[in-house]
Amino acid sequence: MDHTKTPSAPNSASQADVPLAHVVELRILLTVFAALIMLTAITVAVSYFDFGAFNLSVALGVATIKATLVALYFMHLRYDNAFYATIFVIAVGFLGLFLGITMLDAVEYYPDVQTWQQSTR
Amino acid sequence: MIDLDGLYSLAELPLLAQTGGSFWLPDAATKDPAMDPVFYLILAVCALFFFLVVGLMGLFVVRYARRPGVKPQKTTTHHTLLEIVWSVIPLIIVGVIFYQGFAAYMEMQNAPSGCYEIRVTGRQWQWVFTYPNGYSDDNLHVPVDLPVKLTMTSTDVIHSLWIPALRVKMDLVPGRYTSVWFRADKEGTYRLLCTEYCGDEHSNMLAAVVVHSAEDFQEWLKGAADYLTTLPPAEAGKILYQRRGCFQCHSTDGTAGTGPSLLGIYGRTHTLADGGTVVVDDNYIRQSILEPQAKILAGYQPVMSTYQGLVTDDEITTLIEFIKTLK
Amino acid sequence: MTQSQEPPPAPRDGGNHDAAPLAHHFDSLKQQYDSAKLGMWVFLITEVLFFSGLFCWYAVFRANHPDVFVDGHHFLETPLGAFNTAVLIFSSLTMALAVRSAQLGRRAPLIGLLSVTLLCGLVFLGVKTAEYRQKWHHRLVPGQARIEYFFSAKRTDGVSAPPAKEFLPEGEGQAQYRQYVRQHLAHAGEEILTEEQLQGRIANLRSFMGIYFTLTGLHALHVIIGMGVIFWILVGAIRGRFGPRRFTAVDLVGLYWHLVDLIWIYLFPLLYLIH
Amino acid sequence: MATTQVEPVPDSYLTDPRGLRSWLVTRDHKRIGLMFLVLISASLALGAVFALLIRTELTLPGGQVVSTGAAYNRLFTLHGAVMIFLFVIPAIPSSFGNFVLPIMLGAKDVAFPRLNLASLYLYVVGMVFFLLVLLLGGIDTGWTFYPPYSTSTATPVVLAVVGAFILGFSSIFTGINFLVTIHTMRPPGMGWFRMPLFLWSLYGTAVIQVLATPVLAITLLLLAVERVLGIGIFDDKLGGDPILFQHFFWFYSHPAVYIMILPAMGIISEVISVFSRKHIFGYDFIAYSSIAIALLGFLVWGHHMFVSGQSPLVAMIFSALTFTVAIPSAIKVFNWLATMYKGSIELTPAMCFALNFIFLFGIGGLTGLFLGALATDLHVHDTAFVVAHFHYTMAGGVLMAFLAGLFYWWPKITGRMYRVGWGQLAALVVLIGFNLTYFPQFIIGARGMPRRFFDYTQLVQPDPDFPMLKPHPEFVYYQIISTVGGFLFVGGLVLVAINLIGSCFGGRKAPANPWGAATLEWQCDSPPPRENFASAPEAGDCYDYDDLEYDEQAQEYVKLP
Ligand code: HEA
Ligand code: HEA
Ligand code: HEC
Ligand code: CUA
Ligand SMILES: [Cu+2]
Repeated sequence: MDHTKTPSAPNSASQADVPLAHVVELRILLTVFAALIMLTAITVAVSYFDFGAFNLSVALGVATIKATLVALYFMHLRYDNAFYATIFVIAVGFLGLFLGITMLDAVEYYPDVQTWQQSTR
Repeated sequence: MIDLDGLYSLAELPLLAQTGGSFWLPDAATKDPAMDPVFYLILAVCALFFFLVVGLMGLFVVRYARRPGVKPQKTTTHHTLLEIVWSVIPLIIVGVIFYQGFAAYMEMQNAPSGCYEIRVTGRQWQWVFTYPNGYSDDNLHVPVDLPVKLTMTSTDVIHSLWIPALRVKMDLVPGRYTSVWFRADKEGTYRLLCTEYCGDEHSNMLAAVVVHSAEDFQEWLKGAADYLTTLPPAEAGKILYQRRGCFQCHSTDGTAGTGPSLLGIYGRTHTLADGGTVVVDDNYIRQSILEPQAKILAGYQPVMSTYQGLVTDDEITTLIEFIKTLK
Repeated sequence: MTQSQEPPPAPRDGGNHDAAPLAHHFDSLKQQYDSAKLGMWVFLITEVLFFSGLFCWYAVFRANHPDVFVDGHHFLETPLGAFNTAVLIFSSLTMALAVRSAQLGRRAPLIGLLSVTLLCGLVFLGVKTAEYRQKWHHRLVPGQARIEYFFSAKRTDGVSAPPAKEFLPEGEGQAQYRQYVRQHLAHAGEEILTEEQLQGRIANLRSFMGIYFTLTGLHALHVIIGMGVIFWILVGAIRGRFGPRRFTAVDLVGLYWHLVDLIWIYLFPLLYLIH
Repeated sequence: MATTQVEPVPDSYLTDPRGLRSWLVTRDHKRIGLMFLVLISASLALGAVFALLIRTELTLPGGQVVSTGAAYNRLFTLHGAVMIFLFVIPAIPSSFGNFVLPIMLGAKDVAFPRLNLASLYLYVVGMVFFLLVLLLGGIDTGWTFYPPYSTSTATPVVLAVVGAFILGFSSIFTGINFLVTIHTMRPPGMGWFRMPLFLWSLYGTAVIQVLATPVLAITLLLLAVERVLGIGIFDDKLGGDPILFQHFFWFYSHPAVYIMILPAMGIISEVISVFSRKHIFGYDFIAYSSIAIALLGFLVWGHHMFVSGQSPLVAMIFSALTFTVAIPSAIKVFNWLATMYKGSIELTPAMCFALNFIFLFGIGGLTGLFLGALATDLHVHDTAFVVAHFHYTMAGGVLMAFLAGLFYWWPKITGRMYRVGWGQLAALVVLIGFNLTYFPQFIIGARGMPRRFFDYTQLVQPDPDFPMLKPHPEFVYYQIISTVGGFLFVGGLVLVAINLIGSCFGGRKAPANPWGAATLEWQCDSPPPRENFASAPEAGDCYDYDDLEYDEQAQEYVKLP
């Protein structure tokens, strides 16, 4: 009744024909691989041009696309229970939280470090 | 070994008389410290909820104590409105507390313009307060009624400056500046302590805050550095030896402490940790004070941190003269 | 729930290699598989947060000292990094294919694919070693003096003190080192450096190499662990331990290996490409 | 119900199988839990030895048991590190959690029994590291390991850090296990919102263990790397940033305080309901508040750094967020009170300690408000006030709940009944001793007594030319009260230990359900057989006591037909 959906409904029957997991098609795996290699080539190529502040965003953007591909297809997140994807995203969210606030603070107090460095020079 | 000197006879001790202030907070050296009302506000909230919770708990324990044959009464097991009420009321209360704390904090953070500026350096384990005229002292002297801003840093590990009477506290972080400001409104002498753990003598890293009247302060500042010029160098060095905290690590009677005793070292040849030797002369002593890590004496840890910027050249000369007299 | 749903004890520990043995505290294979998989995902989360510390360190330094990274990346070989990225991605593919083979119960391809994955891991480590050796040669490894001291006879001769926790080597090594840094920066188009500027550059390099070695070192450690477990399932595959209803171990190791790949996907641009 | 007939259970998990070896390689969650319980209690006793040395030292100014600050610093560091890493963090999850979690689910074991055993062994290895540190003379960094002090002191910091790192993995393994077990192994009929609240709290705990502990691991690793190789991360002399460490450390260590308190709150929810013989009030809100605490706990770490050089902007954010955590805690407290209302309250020792919990944690939590508010924290940060706050929450909260759990599950774990009267007396002694120990510290803290202070009246400059500062004589009297209280407190715990350990020799045999609780662990024998249940039990409402009736003859509660 108030069963929330979880990876396995508790004590589900053990019939031999319950599939354990989805088998990903060969074609998809190969396509993803090709895409990953292409994206790698693109970031490397792009890194020789200077986009100023955008360099970081471009590099990280491409990396994120690649990471998403790996997670969705190689790691089966696309086909598995959505719960895995959820917790993975949550984990990345916590990474962002940690990194974000710490960085916010470090950038805020940095001027005090700089004045110190200038005065001791 | 029990040290009974610290004990006072009970008769001598009306519990709070010695430091004054209220039951909870020490006597303040400022008029209307911004923190105090917030403190009492929170205290009131705490008392209220503590007595509410523990009172109800006690009441229920007595009133509904298990009695033979008496069954527990049926009540509902959930009541959403009630839950919302006892979530929202505390939420409002903590909202008020946050705001009060924040407002007082901003007042304590933002220094007014025209502050008298003093530089503070913390090192293991002493305070050095440097005045605008370049003189350094190991106690904090400030004029009354004038906002004072302390710009602070540390030469070794993290320290923290706390003046309970002024309700200010701020860490001294190596490699950067931090600051606090305050305005003392009452003349007198107050405590200053280090509240960030910083090693062996952390609890002895103390100083006094002396609040002078405006004229006294100027006079003090003029006269304070006098001993360097009026006394013979060796005697001035002796005072400095105290004030800069050398005595904490170096005895003058031959017993080794954190650092070697300085008794009779002048002119001797010492073995260094890397196997070399060095003759103790003026230059070596000067180097030991300014760049202690350059030559480490065998058998000691490299824990002495630099006095660069904390002693002037003239002061080093007096220290050397003083060390020469230790025989 | 009734007892009768539990399979009778006999098939529990195999005899039949196609289905995994069911541990005594689980009711069904599906439950067992899902538990294992969820456990692995939760473990991967701990890995993500483990690396979050490193990324946070990187981000704070990058925000406050961008110059560190500009200088530092002159000292890395982008082609080698790119090559290693490709190798890892390829190994990820073979790993994914290996999982697929296990699921389909194809033993020979499984063995082959796992071997290739393992080989890719070796290549990756080989290239990393080459890079590290080069850095060692130019005395760019953090704490190099201390490491040398530790492995030298000096440690026990009772006279020598351990070197300071400085990056710079002592003695004549230092002159050589400065020369190298100067040359290298000149290559990048920064020829005239005053002594003070050079000092600053050296300090920057010290920070950068600290980050570079810690990040890639910990990643390499994960690669090694990953190779260890791949080797373990390879042995299992050779012994025919996996089948269509018995591929949990392969699947979980695969997930781990992909995560290691995923982290490298970020490390590569962050260290080699950004300037 | 089961179709197969329940076979008579000859032996309990304690004796089946026999032999030392069978214990060392066991995968039985009950044995692992019991071994954890023993090791954790030993750590508590070790920590208490240091606590008593600290207290004796502080009684009077000057040296009492140690003569230098250096020695004192080792005392409080070891006390703090042992109490935190070896006692409070694993205290409830690893011992009681391991023991009852699977039984409460009607399962035979946790999802990964081998991982569970690994967790135990990692704990032992971590313990050995700490003992090595002790043998090498201890460390003096404080349990917070702040650099640059921790990177410059000569004591064996790396060893201690590696020990804590290993203990972190022990904690992670327990967390993974619980999370998965609760997800996949609930019995039919037990949806999420029919689980005992203890399981909800363990679930919240597991979430924190999994998300926060890895950050501690990397922090400690970086600290060790910095110390050994001189990589500039946290030490400004090497180009690092000392504040960064504090962010890293508290990103773990603040959520860690909820790793400690959540399971404690879970125990209190069980105990209060059982001994009031009332259905728990506001089940959903208590359950959700556990998760809320777990998640909100991640947003407030900076409140430990208000005066450490954190920027005012971030300080403001953290202060505001800190107060949000108080709300779910308040919800729990009020729901417990509502549960007691119109109940039939029996003051068994477990209940007494649960009431102690509400009393003491109430004070501890409420004083957290002083610390969360910016202006007041500026004054009381790093003083005895903070020491009092965290002892009220950790010793008054977690330790009390630990004891409540101990008295509650003792019959189940050992199969023996203890003396109720002695338990009640101990609870009273502990309550009095506790308040005597720590309440004075609030006062002296606010009045000017910093923490980690070896000596507190030598506030006199050694140079007679300088203004003399009057010592703080008032502190002496507060400190004396505090020390007396500390000894009373430990006396109460010794009473507990004698009572419980004594019960193993000649205590009355415990029935299956001595308290009339409705959670599943009381449906199996005391002590439970190896596989817990011969057949999977039926999960009903775990807070419904209507059909349980006390049977005078059997001295236990039985189900009404
Ligand atoms: C089990 C451990 C535990 C718990 C549960 C808590 C709970 C809380 N803590 Fe505590 N804390 C510590 C352990 C713990 N703490 C430790 C170990 C330290 C010091 C570490 C060190 O430096 O060594 C510390 C330090 C510490 C600081 C830093 C102080 C400083 O160094 O300057 C702060 C600041 O905000 C803080 C705040 C809080 C708050 C707001 C809560 C809240 O979660 C409390 C919530 C509970 C209640 C509010 C009470 C119950 C509610 C009611 C009775 C209803 C009425 C309520 C309202 C009207 C609000 N704590
Ligand atoms: C859970 C955590 C915990 C617990 C329970 C305690 C318990 C106690 N602590 Fe502790 N304390 C800390 C965690 C804890 N402490 C931490 C983290 C610090 C900070 C360290 C730092 O600054 O780095 C600290 C610091 C600290 C200080 C401040 C030192 C300073 O800053 O200068 C003091 C001073 O009074 C003190 C005293 C005590 C006392 C008297 C007890 C008493 O409550 C002890 C009572 C005794 C017992 C509770 C155990 C008795 C057990 C048995 C007899 C066996 C039991 C057997 C069975 C149950 C079967 N502690
Ligand atoms: C933190 C403790 C500490 C303080 C404070 C300290 N020193 Fe030292 N000092 C040491 C140690 C340890 C050594 C030995 C290791 C070394 O050579 O650095 C030392 C070495 C010396 C030496 C060389 C001694 C020899 O025999 O070769 C001199 C001279 C010296 N200190 C002078 C001073 C003076 C002057 C002051 C105060 C202005 C001072 N020190 C303050 C710890 C300290
Ligand atoms: Cu300086 Cu404590
Ligand atoms: Cu906190």
